[in-house]
Amino acid sequence: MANQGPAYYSPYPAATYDGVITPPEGKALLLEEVVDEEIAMREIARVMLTSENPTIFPGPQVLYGWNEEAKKKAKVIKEMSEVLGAQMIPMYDYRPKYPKIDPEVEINPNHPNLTIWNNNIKAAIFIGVHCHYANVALKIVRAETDCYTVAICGLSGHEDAMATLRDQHTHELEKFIKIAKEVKAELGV
Amino acid sequence: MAKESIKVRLPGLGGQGAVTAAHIAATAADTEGYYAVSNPFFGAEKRMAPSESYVRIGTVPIYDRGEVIYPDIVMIFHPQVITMGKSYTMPFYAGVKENGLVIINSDTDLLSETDKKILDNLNVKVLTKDFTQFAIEQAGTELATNMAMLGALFGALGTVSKPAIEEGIKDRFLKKYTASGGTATLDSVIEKKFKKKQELIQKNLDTASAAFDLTAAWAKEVGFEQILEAPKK
Amino acid sequence: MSIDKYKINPEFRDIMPQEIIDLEEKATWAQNQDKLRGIKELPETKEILEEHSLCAGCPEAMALRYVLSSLPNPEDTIIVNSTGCTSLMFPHIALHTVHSLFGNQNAVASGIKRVLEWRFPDTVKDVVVLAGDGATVDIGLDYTLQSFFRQEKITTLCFDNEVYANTGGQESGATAKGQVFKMAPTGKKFEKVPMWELATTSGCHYSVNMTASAPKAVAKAVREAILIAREIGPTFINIYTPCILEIGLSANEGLGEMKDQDKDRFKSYKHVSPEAEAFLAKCKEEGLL
Amino acid sequence: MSKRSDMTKTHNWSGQKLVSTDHLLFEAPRTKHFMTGSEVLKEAVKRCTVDASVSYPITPQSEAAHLIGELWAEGYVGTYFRGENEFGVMSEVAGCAMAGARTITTTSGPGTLRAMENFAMWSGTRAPMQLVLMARGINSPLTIQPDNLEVQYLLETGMMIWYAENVQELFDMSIAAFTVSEKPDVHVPIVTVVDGFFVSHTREAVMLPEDDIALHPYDPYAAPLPPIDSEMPPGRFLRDPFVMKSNYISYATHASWQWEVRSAVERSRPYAEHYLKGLVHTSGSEDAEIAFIACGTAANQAKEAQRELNKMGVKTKVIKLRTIRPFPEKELLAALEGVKHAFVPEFNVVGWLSNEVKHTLYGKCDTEIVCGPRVAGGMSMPAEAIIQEVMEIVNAGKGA
Repeated sequence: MANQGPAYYSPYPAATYDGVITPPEGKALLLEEVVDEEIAMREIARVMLTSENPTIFPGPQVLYGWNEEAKKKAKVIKEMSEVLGAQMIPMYDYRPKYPKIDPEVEINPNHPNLTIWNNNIKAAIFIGVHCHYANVALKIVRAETDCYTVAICGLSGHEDAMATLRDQHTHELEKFIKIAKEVKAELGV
Repeated sequence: MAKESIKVRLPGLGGQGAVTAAHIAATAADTEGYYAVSNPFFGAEKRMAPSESYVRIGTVPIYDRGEVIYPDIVMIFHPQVITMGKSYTMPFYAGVKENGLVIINSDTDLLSETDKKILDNLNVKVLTKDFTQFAIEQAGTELATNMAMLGALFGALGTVSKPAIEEGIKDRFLKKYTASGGTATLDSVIEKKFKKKQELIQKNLDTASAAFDLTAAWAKEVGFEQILEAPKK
Repeated sequence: MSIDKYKINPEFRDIMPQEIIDLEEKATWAQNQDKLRGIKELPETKEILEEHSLCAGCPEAMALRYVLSSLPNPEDTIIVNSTGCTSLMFPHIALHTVHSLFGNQNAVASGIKRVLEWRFPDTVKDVVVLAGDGATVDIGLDYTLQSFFRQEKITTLCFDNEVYANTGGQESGATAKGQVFKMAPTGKKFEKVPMWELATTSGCHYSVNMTASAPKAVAKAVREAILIAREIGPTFINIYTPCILEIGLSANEGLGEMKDQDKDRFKSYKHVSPEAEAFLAKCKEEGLL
Repeated sequence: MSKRSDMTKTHNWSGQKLVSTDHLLFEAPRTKHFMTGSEVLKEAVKRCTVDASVSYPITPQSEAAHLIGELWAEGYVGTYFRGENEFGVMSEVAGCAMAGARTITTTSGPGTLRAMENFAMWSGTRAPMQLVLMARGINSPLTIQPDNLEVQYLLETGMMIWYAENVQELFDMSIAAFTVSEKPDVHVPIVTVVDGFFVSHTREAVMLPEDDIALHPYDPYAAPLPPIDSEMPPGRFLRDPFVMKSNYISYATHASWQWEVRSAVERSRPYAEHYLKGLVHTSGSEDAEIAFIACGTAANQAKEAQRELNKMGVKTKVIKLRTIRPFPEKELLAALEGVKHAFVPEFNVVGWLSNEVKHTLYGKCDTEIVCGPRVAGGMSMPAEAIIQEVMEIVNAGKGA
């Protein structure tokens, strides 16, 4: 049996089962609570800065330079990883990979728990992953690991993450980095 | 006593234009300032197959939909509705309300003694007339039968005026109109018959208008009272 | 897809697995090179089919490699698949592909092609269907033929292994008469359905029956079929890819079986409509073939 | 290299001014028209910047499907054709939607069942198209008359299901339906149901905004998964992968994926609340002890009965359900506050709405649920029949 996650092992891995859905525009979600974006950003920074093996999982929307925003975001995410002291493991595509992934260097939405277990990741940010695959992955992670998951989403957010920010573009990511630096200074880490 | 709403059942045969008549009737009533709804029921899209339409007109919003089970007025478009049971309800006057009206397009009296007794007890007035012949006389084609029936309905009703009927007919024939496959084909047949659309509309208007006068006079004669409240404009 | 869209952002290059970097740098994308893509590059280049989960020695896997290596423009090619053995390979193809239901592949492909033509009026987007014989000849026959009738500009490839293999070896419409399979325990009672002939009479401008024994022949047919589908109308290729498992052959015997059938049930059949013929001649002049 | 112009993004191909859904639904001035449900659907599609539609004849939806074809001929719809049967059509529109098109199709009764396998696939592949279902019941024996039995079969396909009562609601709802089903966190197909003939062929007054405005186009790149157009990474992308036979991968992915589709439907609630102005609409006396829970024409008939019952001194309320998936449990419970008897009038033989209501409310409220009146096979439900059933309860309560 895997480590139990914050939601504990559950045959019902979906937050909507408990009536939690994506936050309204302008807001963020911390567990089941709708909060101001800044409050969520501070908490996300705190968890990332204080957990074991913090990791960023960039997805295809930012890994590849398919448009101008992706190119800009790549730079900001790189900086974010440095500020948070987080390693980066890519989710470069979504296929069920045969025969298996190398959990040291990649994460796959069909069995994201393998990467999290293998690297003992206790806090992770999903960014640039298409929402459907992020949600498939987040449910599995929620049910089967004790990793604190964060979704930084360019669209409507993800209630299956422990913390979610929505409508995050370059400007918002820069704001998060600024807050993360403040939190880092406060924590003295 | 005039009611706040009435329901009209129009059983006919595919190809006769009963559906068209119902839609024009509702449009005319709407133009007059009533709440109005029309809808058809049909089976296979075949000529001479049973095809029923319904019109509901009122001074209050109309929620009721579908088949009219309890009609105030029944308009029989074809003798076969009665003689061969080509309708969704048997007998053709099933559910008719007290003080109602039945108009039958036929050149012969089709009612049995029992029928007459039942309708008489309900104080339902019956007009049997060959509106197909009437249409041929007025418009030169039996395809205008539905216009004669339409005019007959409003003549007896008395509260929807000729200009409103005219509006309904124009709306039907001047705008691009959605109709079932068979109806669309018949439309083009009618159009060819009249050569010009304007001529078609005028003949239809004339037929409806003449039938209107005819039943208005008949209603007075037989003492058919105003059944529907005047519209609240 | 413009090849630029595959380019890995420099910030992430160091964390990407080598195979993904190879896909960007060493795959034979049409936009990367002047010469036509083809079989000959298979040994040296990064393939757009990485690994597969079929039986060792499966001729289907070979045939799919030939097909992928001969796509005129893989960056802008969509492949629609159906349920069956082939669908086990599809997650590993480095293109946009679809698995929807069993048998509806030509219907889904029709919708995709119509929309891509509408959305991208000045970009060629090739839509290719690749399905097995069960999907093409049995459960999906209606949708396959109807897409031919409608003259959908798609290429349909049938990997004909003459059996339902993924479900454990049942008789299909493409099974040869007399063959004993599950659900035909006393042998099949009717003839193999001549899908290539049906394709011809249903309006395909190019219809071929062949085996995958000669890689270059497969590549040529696929390329011709896709080019014709772009400009003229539907095209069809039936390719024998025997199920070595169900007919009791070992991993190294698939090629021999195909060669044997080159003279028998899969002896060469080729129909090219006059318009397609003229178009192919033009393509040759322009160096597209 | 070719220019990569994308029609759905760069062209306003019909020359209409592009507006928000809020503007189209709530702000643009409206004028009165008199038309059928089929005609009004054309008017809605005309104002929705639709990219693709595939049609197939079946009564009573054929007229609506013809009219969408006319819009294509007039240049308002990107691509349109007649498919070979409903299974084919539903696969063809799936292809359209996957390729990034705003897509609509229509069907009725038996066509729904023929196409059935596709619907679960649509939601599984997160395709946000709209199916307008003009309900007519299912064989055997063959019927074309209004009956909504087929809705029962759609309940667990993972699609949203909305139910419009009349011509006006069909117009407004089908516009809102595109918008909600395309929200990135929802992005599942939606079924807009109306009763055949009762709405499709019924001509009545309807208020419409001008037709020189239309919704902004669908953005396939603001979606929860890449469109199948080879324009968005990852380059290697299969929609939708076979996860079976992939050892440890299979069960967790499949389970999570299925939950995700249901979650997507749940996420539509606040959007539906906004664009439909509530998942239920209640009319009549707030303190009534008798209620009707209904959707579509059954709600109409209940309102007709309500008016007559009111004249007889019997107070009632009509709780009209506008969404069936997601099911408006919270709203229904609130509306049933103080209600002793709730009737569920229906146009089908199985009473699927009664079943939904009963199992949702089980143990959660004290209202007695009366599963009827119910008609089937195309029969109408006159107000008189409803009144009779209500009066039996009312009179029994009085001990008469």
